[in-house]
Amino acid sequence: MEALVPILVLTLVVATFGSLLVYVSSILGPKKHYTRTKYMPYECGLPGTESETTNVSVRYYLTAILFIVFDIEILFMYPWALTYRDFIEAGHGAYIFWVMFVFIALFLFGLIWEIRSKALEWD
Amino acid sequence: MADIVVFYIFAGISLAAAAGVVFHPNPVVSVLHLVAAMVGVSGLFFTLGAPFIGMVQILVYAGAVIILFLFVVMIFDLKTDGKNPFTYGLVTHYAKLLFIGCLTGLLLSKLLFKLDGFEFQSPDPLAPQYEVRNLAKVMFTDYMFMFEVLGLLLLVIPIGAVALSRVRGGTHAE
Amino acid sequence: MQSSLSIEITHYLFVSGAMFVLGLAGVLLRKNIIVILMSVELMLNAVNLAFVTFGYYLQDVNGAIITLFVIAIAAAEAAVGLALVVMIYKNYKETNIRFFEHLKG
Amino acid sequence: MGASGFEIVVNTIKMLAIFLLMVQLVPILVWVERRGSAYIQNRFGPNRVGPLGLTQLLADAVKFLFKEEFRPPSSVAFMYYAAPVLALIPGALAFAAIPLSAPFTLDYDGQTYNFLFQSYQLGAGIVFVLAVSSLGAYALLFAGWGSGNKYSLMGALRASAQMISYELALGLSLVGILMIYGTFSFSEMVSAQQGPLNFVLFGTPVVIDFLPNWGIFYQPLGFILFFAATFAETNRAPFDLPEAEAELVAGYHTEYGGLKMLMFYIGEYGHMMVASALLTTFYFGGWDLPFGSEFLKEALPSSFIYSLVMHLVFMGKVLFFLWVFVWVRWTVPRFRYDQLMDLGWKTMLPVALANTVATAVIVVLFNSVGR
Amino acid sequence: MFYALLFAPLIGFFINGVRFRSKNAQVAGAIACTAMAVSFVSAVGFFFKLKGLPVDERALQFLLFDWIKVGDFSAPMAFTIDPLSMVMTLIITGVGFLIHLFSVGYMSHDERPAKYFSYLNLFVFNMLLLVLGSNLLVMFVGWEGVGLCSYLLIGFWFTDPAKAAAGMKAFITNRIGDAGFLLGIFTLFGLTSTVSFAEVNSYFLNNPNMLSTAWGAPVTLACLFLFIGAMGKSAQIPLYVWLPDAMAGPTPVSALIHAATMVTAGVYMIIRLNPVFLAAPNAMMVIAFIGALTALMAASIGLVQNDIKKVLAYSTVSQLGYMFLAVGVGAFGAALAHLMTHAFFKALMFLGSGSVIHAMHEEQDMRKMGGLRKLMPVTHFTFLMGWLAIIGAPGFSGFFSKDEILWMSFHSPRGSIVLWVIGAVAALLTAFYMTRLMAMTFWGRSRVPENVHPHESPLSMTIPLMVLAFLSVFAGFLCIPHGISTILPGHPHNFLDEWIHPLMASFEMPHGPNDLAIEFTLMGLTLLGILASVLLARYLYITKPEAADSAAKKYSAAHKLLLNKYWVDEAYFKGLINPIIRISRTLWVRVDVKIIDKCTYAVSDMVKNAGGGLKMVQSGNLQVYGLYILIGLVFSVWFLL
Repeated sequence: MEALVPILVLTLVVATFGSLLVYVSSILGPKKHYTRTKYMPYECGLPGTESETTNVSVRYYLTAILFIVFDIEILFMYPWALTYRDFIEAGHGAYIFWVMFVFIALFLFGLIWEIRSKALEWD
Repeated sequence: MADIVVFYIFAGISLAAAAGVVFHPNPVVSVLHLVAAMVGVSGLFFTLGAPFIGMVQILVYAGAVIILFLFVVMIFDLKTDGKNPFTYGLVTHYAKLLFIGCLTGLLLSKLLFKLDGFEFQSPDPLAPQYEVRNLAKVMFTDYMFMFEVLGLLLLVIPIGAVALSRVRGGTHAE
Repeated sequence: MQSSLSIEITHYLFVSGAMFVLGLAGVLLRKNIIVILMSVELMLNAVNLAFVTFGYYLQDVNGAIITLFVIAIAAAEAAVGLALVVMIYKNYKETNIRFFEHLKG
Repeated sequence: MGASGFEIVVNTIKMLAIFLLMVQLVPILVWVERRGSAYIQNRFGPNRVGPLGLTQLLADAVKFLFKEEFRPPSSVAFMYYAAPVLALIPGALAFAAIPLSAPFTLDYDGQTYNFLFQSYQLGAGIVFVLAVSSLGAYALLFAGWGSGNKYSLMGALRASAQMISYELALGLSLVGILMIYGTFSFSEMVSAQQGPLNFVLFGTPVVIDFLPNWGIFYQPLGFILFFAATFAETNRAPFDLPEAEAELVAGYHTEYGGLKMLMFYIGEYGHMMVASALLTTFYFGGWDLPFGSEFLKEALPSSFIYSLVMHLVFMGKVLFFLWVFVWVRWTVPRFRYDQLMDLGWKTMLPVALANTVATAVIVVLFNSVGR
Repeated sequence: MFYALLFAPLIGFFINGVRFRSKNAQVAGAIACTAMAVSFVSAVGFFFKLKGLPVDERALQFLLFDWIKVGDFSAPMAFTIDPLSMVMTLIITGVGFLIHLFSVGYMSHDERPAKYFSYLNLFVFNMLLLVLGSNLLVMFVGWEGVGLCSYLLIGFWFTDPAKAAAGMKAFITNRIGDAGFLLGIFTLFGLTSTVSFAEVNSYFLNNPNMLSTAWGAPVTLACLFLFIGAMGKSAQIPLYVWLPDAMAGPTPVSALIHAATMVTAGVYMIIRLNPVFLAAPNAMMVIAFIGALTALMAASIGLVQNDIKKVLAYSTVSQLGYMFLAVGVGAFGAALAHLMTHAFFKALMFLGSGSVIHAMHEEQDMRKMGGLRKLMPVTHFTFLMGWLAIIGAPGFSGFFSKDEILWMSFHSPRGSIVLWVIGAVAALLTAFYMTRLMAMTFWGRSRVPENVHPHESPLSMTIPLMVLAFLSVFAGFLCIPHGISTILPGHPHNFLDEWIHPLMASFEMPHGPNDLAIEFTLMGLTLLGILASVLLARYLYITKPEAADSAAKKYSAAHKLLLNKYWVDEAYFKGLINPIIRISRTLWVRVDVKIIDKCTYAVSDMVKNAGGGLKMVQSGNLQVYGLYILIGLVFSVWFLL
């Protein structure tokens, strides 16, 4: 809560600074006459042939899905790593180790499955 | 004073952005509004003494889930949903509106004016109950089973997603 | 309510409730399945907000933990939901929710 | 942060100073990069404007200011203009959360105020930095989508897929260091790294006098993973696939020119600075000067000056890593995209997992490493 | 360790049944045998652990999880290892292990060995559930489980309709018994409001006034119902008919399930609940008489059977009758002793017959055997030990246990001279038909067909035989009756009796001055009779084989009666099954189709029409479904907040 105000202010400052740069450059830059040719996509002097929509590999969104899952798993490891030594000092070292070991084993199993199923192959 | 301003800023951001998500006809813009809504809610978490939750919110939602949404709408090149982005049924349309109105009214009347049943302590802003350390200790003891089940769920999810997407070719391939 | 110049639990609950209703409206009214999924995320966020709020005002750490789990599960749900949407879009070029009626047995 | 006017003023100055420090480092870095690459490749590099070509970038900046404003007709105006602004924010926010030096005290009006050498301190600083830098992908996606250009979109998708892939290895390599120090706070981490290397080995305290108590000695593998992942996170060579000009023209900033292009560069260098600062803080003792901190604290007249000196130490370490970034760029050839993804998912992620488990085992066996 | 004991067979079942469906009997057998070995070793470990404890504390409790919990009633998935269940566990895992080992050789040419071994493992698991369960419901789970496995294994070669039908018969007959068993559990629960063995038993021990001689008393009813269950599982009159047919399964199965373990479940159950049964003298009398009659009747049928396994099957029924005779007169220790010795020698004989059948290329008819002594020396020798044990040759295990039962049936206050006479006659018949079996199979001249060349079985089959032969000979020294020990040097204790003593309700045997003299007189009489019948059988089947035929012709009516097993099966079909089928058919055609179906059709038409209207609601439109949820939400909020 305490740090929220400076974060907000800093964000505001940076955003203002950035917008100012963009605005200044658009004011100072020369305005040339826009012709149709200038707006055309340049493809070795020939008119474009491909369709507007791009065929993008499904891998990208698959990567994003896998990222979400693993990201969450890593995030749940953070509190564990934070309190790991507290648990050890309280005498529950083995407990907390095995709790996370099961979790990591599941993580690793998933990862190996994905590698084995060729979900991470880029061709 | 500062906390009031901060609260209104974030509440305003999240509600306005939520409205944007729901009512803007272009899904890409909806996604962008969703980011703003998530950041707003995250800020509210900060004001509620749960900065860790707020950061997780940003990291998971803004940093991962919405990136995925954005990937999908960008890869599919989804433009606006036509003139009317809403579904329309003869009766159900009005029924939906009616009951949404009912729910709003109920929430307003019951939540804002009759919230008596609880004993709310005035919270100490420095109270450490949301410190990550305490949170972790409870999570790895009381919620241990739930935690492992979550691990199992997170194992199943990518397997399902990968199995679903095991198709050759790209998004616009014939 | 005491003075309007201090932030009370009801303020947060109002935000949460309003967000929930907005998300609900999105789920019920929008045509595009992706936007519907986003609205579901909004509703979940509203619920999270309520959890954290109550946890804060009741001095209870369980609210935060449930929120963490909800975030994780919501993210997983979005991942699978979008995977389904992507597959349907790839095969039918369609994101209209009404199209999904044709998938019934 | 206190509420008194003095504190507000000092904090505001501090915040602006740190932001400007970051922005002002960019020209120097560009100069270092250009001159450095020339040095490595046995060329001269820019050497006409000013001594050693130092003012070259000022001239460039002026040139950028007066470039023609051009927006492709198929672009989306808001996203096209918002992208460069967004590129600045994550770096600035993250950099401001890292302690750049020892805390200092100032006397004003008969009262002593404590200040931290950072814009704001968060209990969970590490998570905050990770969260904020994960927002960096939006600038790329905005630029890629907003440009209305196929290559831009491809570059943006590649860049963000690469970023999120390596974010996993990055985040996971940190788990080990978190376990060692048991804190999310940068300041606590730095203060844990003071003094000579000491740890408890099977109940016996061991002190090694000639080595500093730095994280790299506890987490060598974690350091390597983190270091490699930062290259991919910052889209630097050898992982600069998103802007591989042979394939994608110039990636997501194909359609950008002038100051907007410069802002992307500021963002990228900002990212590099955050990465270097993190490396320094996690693995190289932050602003700790080995074997000299204590002495300097005694010798220097005020804590503010001590803080400034320590800041120089910190910046020295940061600059070293920035130089390594440049060095690597001109040494290692670029990866292919599938190699890049394979390295991230199939090598670094499992190794980071193994590192985590190994650290857990060691910590639980030795009961107390470091701290 | 307890988990190893209980779950090793289950894991073996999963590995064999689910994961590796190996076609190789060695592999599948190795897995199953390993599981059994683990189980047996842990059982032995528990035995020594139990032995090390003071006598009063010999009961180890293991709670797996709360299974059923309704109000005050609770039936946890809990297990008890006490001396009684320990004995059973040792028998099950030990004999089970030997039989698994034997099966590796026996099933080596089968097509589905993995399936076979997985069933066998599953059976052992269920049997362990049955004996280790600490309440009636867990026991019932095991009870049903072993029934299932028995069905699966009898019909293992299901492509043969007769074998499949035999499995069905066993299953249905057992179902009748199970119904009785369930009724018994309910009655007992009604009496004591608990299903835990410990609590039920202590309830009866602490309420001596529960003793009731009335026929309609709840406790008598409960005991009779439970005994119906035991009848089904342990093949007593009138539900014994399934056991001879069950010989359709592979021979090791007959040895394990239908001789050593499962069929003794009924006896075990009665011993386990002995305070309850002691409270119902009438029920015990019924049990004793039915047991004795079964022993006699089955032995008489066994006299004329020509199928080697059928003879053994009727012998098993007969020996089970002995056990029930023993429990019926209150001699629980003797029953357990006979259960144990019988498990050894009958398993031995079944395995030996399996060895013979294997050597004879699946030939079971004794008329085509003979003179196998020379060709299969190990099998013959071990079988000989089993023979000596079962006929009660002095010094062999069967002698001690059988003699104790006969003596108790005479001496116990709940026994009578009638029971002794029936038992003794059955013993004579036993000696006769077993000698006949030996004579027709091993001795005399060979009647083996030309194209069959019997050979000794491989080591994996003979080793279990040897171990079991050793046990058949010497196991009796664990349970030497009190009377015999008085004349033996050193007066050895009856170890088994002392071992299970803490679990037995006190049941005073009268002591008379002439007890010893009477006991030895009766024993002498029996022994003389046995000797006579052995000699008679030897005369009829070796010395003068044609004399047997002429005797059969002379008493052709009796011979036919016995050969056709008293026409019990036919009587069941005429008197019970066919009428039931006829009534069912009438009910189907007249009542079901004309009345009930019409009513249900009317109802279903109504539902169909209503559904046709309501189908509009389920449009498949997700958002309308969401609307329904919203409506529910609105009302919940309305009522709750």
